[in-house]
Amino acid sequence: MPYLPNTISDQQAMLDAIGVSSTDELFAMIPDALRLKRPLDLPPGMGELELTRHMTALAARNLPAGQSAGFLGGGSYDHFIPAVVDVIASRSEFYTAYTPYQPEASQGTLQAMFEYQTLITQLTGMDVSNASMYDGASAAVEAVLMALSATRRKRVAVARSVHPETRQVLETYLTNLDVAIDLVDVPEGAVVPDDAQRAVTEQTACLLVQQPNFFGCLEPMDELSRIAHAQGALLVTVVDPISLGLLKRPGEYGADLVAAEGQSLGCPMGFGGPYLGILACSEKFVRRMPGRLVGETTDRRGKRCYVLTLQTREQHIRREKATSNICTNQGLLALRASVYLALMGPQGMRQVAELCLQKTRYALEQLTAGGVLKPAFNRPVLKEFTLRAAGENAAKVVEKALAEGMLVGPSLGRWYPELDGCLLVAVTEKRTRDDIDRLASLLA
Amino acid sequence: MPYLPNTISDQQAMLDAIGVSSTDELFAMIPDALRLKRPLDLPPGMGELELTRHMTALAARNLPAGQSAGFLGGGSYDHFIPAVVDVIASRSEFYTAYTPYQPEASQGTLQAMFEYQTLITQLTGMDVSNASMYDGASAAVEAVLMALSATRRKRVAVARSVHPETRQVLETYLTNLDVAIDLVDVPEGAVVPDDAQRAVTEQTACLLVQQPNFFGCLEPMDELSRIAHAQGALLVTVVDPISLGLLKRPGEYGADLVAAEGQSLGCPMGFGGPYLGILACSEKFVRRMPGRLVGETTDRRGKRCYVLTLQTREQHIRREKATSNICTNQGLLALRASVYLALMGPQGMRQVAELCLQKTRYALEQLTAGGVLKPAFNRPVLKEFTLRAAGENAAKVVEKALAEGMLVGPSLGRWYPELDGCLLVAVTEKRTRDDIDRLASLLA
Amino acid sequence: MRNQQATQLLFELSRPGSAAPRLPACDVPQRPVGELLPAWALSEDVPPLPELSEPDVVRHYVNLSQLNMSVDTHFYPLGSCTMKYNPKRNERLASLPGLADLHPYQPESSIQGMLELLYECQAFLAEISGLPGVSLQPAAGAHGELTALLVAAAYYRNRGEQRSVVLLPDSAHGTNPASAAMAGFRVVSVGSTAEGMVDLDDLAANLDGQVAVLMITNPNTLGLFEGQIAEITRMVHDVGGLVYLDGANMNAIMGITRPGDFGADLMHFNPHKTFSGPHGGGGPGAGPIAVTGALEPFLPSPVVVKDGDRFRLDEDRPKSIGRVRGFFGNTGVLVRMFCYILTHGPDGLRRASENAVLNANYLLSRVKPFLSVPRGTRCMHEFVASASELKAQRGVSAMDVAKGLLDRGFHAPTVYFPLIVREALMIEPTETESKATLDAFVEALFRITEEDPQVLHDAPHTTPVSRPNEVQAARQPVLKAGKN
Amino acid sequence: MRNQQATQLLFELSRPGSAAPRLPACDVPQRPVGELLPAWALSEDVPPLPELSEPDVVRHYVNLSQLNMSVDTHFYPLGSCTMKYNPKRNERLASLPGLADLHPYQPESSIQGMLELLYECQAFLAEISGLPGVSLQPAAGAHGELTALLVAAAYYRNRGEQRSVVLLPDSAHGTNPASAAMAGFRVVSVGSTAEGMVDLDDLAANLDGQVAVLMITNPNTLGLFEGQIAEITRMVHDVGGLVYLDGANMNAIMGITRPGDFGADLMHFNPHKTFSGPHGGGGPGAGPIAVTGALEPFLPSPVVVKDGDRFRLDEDRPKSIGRVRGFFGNTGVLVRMFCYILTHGPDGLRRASENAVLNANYLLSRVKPFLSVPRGTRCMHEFVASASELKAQRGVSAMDVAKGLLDRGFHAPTVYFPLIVREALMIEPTETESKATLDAFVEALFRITEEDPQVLHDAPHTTPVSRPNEVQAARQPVLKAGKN
Ligand SMILES: Cc1ncc(COP(=O)(O)O)c(C=O)c1O
Ligand SMILES: Cc1ncc(COP(=O)(O)O)c(C=O)c1O
Repeated sequence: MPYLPNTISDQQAMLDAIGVSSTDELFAMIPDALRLKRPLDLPPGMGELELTRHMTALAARNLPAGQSAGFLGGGSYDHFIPAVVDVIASRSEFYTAYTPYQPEASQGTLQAMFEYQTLITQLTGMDVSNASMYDGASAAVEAVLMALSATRRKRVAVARSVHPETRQVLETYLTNLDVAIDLVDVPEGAVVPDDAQRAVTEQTACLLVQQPNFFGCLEPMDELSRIAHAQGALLVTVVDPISLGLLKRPGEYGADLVAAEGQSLGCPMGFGGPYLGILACSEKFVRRMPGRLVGETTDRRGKRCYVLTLQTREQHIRREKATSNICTNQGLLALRASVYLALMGPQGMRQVAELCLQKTRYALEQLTAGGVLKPAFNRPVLKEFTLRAAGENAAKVVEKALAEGMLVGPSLGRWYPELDGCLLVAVTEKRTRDDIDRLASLLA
Repeated sequence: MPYLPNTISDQQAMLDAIGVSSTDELFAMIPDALRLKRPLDLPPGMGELELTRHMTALAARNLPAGQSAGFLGGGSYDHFIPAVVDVIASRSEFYTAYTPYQPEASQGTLQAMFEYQTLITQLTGMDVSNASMYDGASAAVEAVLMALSATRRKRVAVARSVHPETRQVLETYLTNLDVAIDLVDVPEGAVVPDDAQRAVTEQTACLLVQQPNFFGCLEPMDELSRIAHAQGALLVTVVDPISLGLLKRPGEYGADLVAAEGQSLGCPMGFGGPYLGILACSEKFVRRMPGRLVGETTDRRGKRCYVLTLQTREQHIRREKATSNICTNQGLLALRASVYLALMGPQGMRQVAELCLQKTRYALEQLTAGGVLKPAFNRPVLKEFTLRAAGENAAKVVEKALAEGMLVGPSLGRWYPELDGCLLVAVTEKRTRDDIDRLASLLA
Repeated sequence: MRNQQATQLLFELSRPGSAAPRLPACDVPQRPVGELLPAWALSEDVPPLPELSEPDVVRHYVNLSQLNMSVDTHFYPLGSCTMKYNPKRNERLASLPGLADLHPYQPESSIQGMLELLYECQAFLAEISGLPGVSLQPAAGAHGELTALLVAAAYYRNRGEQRSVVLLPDSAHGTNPASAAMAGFRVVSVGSTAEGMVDLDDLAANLDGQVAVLMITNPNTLGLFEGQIAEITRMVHDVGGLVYLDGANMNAIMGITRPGDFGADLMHFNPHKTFSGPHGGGGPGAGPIAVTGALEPFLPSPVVVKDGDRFRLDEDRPKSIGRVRGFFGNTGVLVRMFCYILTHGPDGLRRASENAVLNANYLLSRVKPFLSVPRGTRCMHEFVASASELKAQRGVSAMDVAKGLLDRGFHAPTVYFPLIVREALMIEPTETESKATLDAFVEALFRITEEDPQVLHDAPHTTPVSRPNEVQAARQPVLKAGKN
Repeated sequence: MRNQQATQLLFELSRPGSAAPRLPACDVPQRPVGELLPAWALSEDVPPLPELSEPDVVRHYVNLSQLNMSVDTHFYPLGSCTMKYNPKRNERLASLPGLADLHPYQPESSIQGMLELLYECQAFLAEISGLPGVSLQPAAGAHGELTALLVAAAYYRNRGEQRSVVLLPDSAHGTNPASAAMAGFRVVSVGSTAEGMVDLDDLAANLDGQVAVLMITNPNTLGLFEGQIAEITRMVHDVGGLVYLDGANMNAIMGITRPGDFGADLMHFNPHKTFSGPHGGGGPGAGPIAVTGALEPFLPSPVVVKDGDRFRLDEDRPKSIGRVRGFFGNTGVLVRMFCYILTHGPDGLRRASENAVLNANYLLSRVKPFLSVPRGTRCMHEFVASASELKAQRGVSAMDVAKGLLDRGFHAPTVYFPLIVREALMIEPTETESKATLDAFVEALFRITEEDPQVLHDAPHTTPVSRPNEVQAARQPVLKAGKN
């Protein structure tokens, strides 16, 4: 076995020291009747070379979106990941450590997390960030749970333009919690303030909106913020971190709680995970925050240092009264996001957002030039837009692109029956004019 | 510019501190007439994303031998490289450090080099190894230079079955040194002891032989060792480190100096470099060794530690009287080889050698079963053999394999006119029975 | 020798103008941003992020990393966390572009290799657990707990039963009660016997028709196998309840006994523990769950199914609880788990467990003579020592012991958990440590028990910082840079 | 906090039987080894290598690595070595299988991308040097020197000239005379002026028909540009000699002046210095050379040529000196060089040089007030300070200063080179360091000049080991483990 350092004679010496004659004796605690009397039915073990062959063969049966002309969107994006991000995240001392329970031997992780928290507040304009959640969807749901507990209200208003999977997760989490969801429709690709007005009442804990929304369109955040706050509800926004190189920061339009899928910040698409749940809030909610928080303090010699703090919010202290059950989170992805942000800086973030914007606009024009595809909505977009396939159905468009090694979508029918025939197209800074032109000449 | 940390204002502050008004002034030492008055004629700079695209496109125009069914031999081999080797060699602290001139801040490199030296002596059965040479060929030549200086003789006997490129390098190095080379012919794929006997005289500094030789065949090392020593000449052998999992170690048959191409020990094929020149010798030649040597000693507190030692052999101390001009060597490759050997251990080395042996024999049988290809020599082989293409010429065989994505060769005509129509086939542990069968069904 | 300058905060290292533009010029016709986006949506300025050059970023983080202990550098016997070796081959293979560069919404025909891999993962976990229904979706152990409890709730709802209570032993991990609360259950604690096992009388006293689920950890958090587990599960089943197994400790029993076989109805795995997924300084993990056939219809959607020789994501699961996260799951972690299981095979997994248990018992036998281990003379893959005598006699607490270990080049065990042992030191060596390392650790621990107590109160002495003032951190929280 | 156990020698950590079999079972029919190989060729036993498990190997080396200073962790102003930042993108790209997994004997049609890359490398170096003939074959700077001298020898042989002398300034790097000797030349040293420049009178005195080559380093090893270089090269050319430029210091002059333009006939590059190839703890480097058109026919074989749109290796070079190593060259290093040059472009290379010179002059201006810098008030990319006054006044040597810097978290400069400056401290900051780092370094250096001398004699205090006993190491050399 490749990872067992003890030799037969080591094992014997250990058994002797313990005072048993075989390893089997050590399992005497397990009643015989419960023992598995056969080997597990699994493939036989493989050496590294065989495993490499096996995995390479499996990998070869996938088309890597990052290496083809990938225009897939819907919450996971093919942004460029600088080599430095991989280098730092693969430092043994970072990725083979665990939660920094021993702060004196974990200052690397702790300081990196503290910096991450700071970077996220800078990016979002919020007061406080935690050290990460599982993903964007679950972060959004935890934000809603915070709002529910902070307001002690029992209704949640949710724009239908929020990622449908986020809404599904919300439904799942709320099933047993006696909370009602009021959906705000989005007839024109974004929330109409009047509709929001109707949905948000004095019983509403929060209004959940996404910016840019799932269709790629911009929501009128200033107005929605006013509407929510007018009823004493909180504004919970889900943002695309890349968009914040250009768009107003949630703190600027008064969001109370912000969730985001941080994948765009230096994390591979990885077929959906591991991703990074970003969760930030205003100061006043800090003691309702789920998850880890790192704080600055001083050591016995007065030296600045960092520790996990406000742990009385957490499950290992508060158990059923904790703000959440989260324990293992997505630390390494938070590190990736930090390195990404540190490399990009303010100008870099602006540049990537603007490149997406310009290319997206170009792609929208090129793809709709022929009339086969039409923009589904007439609204400003940043890095993603919704197309309607005239005549043809969306799945066919996806297949047609795939046949040429290009990837578009997802198509929206499965989530929005009224948008059957529609699909998303996302254009990141990685796509070239040539990629776009090829796609357009194929589909437009 | 991506790697210049100083901002415009930093630069200004620095100019002010220096007391000049522009960077240009700093170059005042360079006469104006010598200045380049135009920009260099090079492509404009590229960002990381563009560079990645560019390099990926170049890479896509090569067929990676390591990923196809590669049966190429001739001194560079597609052996499996465990992931651990890459991980260790890409530790920043190893690969971004330099020669350990400051031992207190370089114990990592120094100890790793000391361990490397030890591992090489264990593998070769020799007394001493240095810390690396440029590659196998230049290591062999330096070994010959050592023999020349140790014996003060002026002739070198060289088997024609030594890698032709090694012999070319030897010729180049000896051109101006008033030394004669006596070639020992290899009519049957290996040295005939009588021929060696004739070539080695009292004027011969050393006999240079390769085991297994360039044709993949085994040389009668015991006899050659006796022949050389009988004339007071030294035996210099070039070995394949992988073969030492099975074959006699040079120390066992009395080699005085041993050189090897260490690429097989965990180094990528990398189109020929960087590789690892291994150089080991008997104790009595240690002060003639070229290159770095690391020695064990103690620090002021009596703690064991490591330093560069016997530096009076080296160019920075002895200048024109140094044992060699080598300075920067192949430290990182020596580290790779160490990690590889540490992972493999004695049994692993035996296993890889035996897998090569068995597969090579199987491939030899399969490839010659049809009669189109014939073994060029009837001698024992370990991981490589020479085939003669009946009727067809060797280049056609190579092309035929390539058309199916398989790689064989090199063909030998360019080095051995009498072996026009012959080519090498090497079979490492990475090749599967299926690879071999496919090749055989195509060529045999 | 440490570089103190490079480990200043990013924000202190920042100098306006030092970050170079990183991206290529725009290759499509450009328009003013103001034409493309409405003014109300735009920020007036860029986010106030720090500005650093690439060399400075690299040096900062490489130096920071060296301030950590980690599995690759140190023995890390953090109980309940299974800090085993993280195989480098798994890292290499998980980053193959054909696995790492896949978008979650790619057409299924373009990801058959990935779907097969995930399908196999489901099958592997079903076999290892003895529970046929598997969902790979949860992102960590606690997430798996929550998911499974939601499955249980859906199951009862479907049967028209109202059950509101989750029972758990007082030795349970904090995530168990927290997950139960999040799923809408009321938590009732069951006591432990003096031997550290579930108190069957107390259990019986709490069992009634309100009990939805008993959450149990087995081997439990004391490192002991609940010998009465069959009886326990029978009792719960008798009142119509379900048994949830917290699988954090699966490293002790792979191929030896299966939760499904000892009566568990639901469980989660922690691939980042049992199956060597790196812990990443606090994740990512994964929390796949396995359930009985009866519960399978309620699992989250989608699961991977096989039709003929094609694999696809099945979202048509009408009884499903729905989703518990976006996209498929923490796939990258699952890929590593897959590599781990394939590397080991049935024999290897069993031997890994055997050696984990052997290592733990060896440590136990060597530590016991000088440090009390309140419950059990044998253990499974971990055991819980107590510094309470040491504290009484010499004033040396579990925390002091932990810090003393840091000074001697060992990561500390888990301290003060489980809550039912005073001054707990929960020690889990894992199977990837050598006897030589265990011996060195025992030696260090022994020395600590004889060490001058004051030296230990002041420990650690050799770490980059000494003990942080945690009270100050919590009283006046400084949660971001530049605040004070 | 350091793990002392894991950094024992591999051989001490070895335990028979602990290395697991790493390779798959044989999938072809197997025969007894004795049937396949003759007994006389076989060893009776396996090589006595250490036996370790994978986790132990990893922990050993990761801990060892942390005992080093390196560019990624520390300011590393090692003069003459150009320890600049090693771009991570270059590492990533050089390891693409399409570049790293190529066999040197693949058919040319299967490596057109690689050949194009190398062809471009040749062209880039020709342009940067102003010398049209390029060979990428040499494996390091010294190897390039030797190669170029062999080229010169072949050139003279071809012309029927007998020239046996290589001249070099007394400030030359040790590889220069060593290379000259290896190439069969006799070495004659030329003195320097008080300003650290080549003494033209002494040069003139040594110039005659015996002189084959003058080897010169420019900027020289004092970090000064030889202002009289045009005069020098003219003088050498006048006696029919050739001028070799040691290009170790090209980092100062990229795009500013070209060796070919100031009269050099041959030169080498150090891509591991100038073009950011990582130094690897002592290599690999590369040592490509560039020569005039007249010398081009003598370059090693092969070179990459372009026929139409196909690239191929040209081995048909009848006047070539032949080969200086096996296969093509240290290609992996050249790939990184290629990435570096493409990243920078003409403008970027020039700016890199400008900033290297700016950083060096800034350091010089800040260091001069408290540490003497014997030659020159300005410098190019590096300068040589001297601790000789410090030694006279306070007994603090260059070595003491070096060790004091280690304690303060900086790598030391090159010490005791060049030989013509007593107590030399050769400081090369490179352009990838920030002013903040330089300021911190100056501060540390200044503190050292005021430090208690005894503290410095005993330094370093904070490194894993203190000063090694080098005399003992050389007297009774222990060059492998287990010897004493
Ligand atoms: C016994 C036990 N249960 C549950 C968990 C929670 O698992 P995770 O951290 O993956 O959410 C842990 C983790 O430490 C644990 O030790
Ligand atoms: C001035 C000078 N010349 C030549 C060399 C030799 O270069 P290399 O070490 O690459 O062989 C060096 C290297 O340190 C040097 O500094």
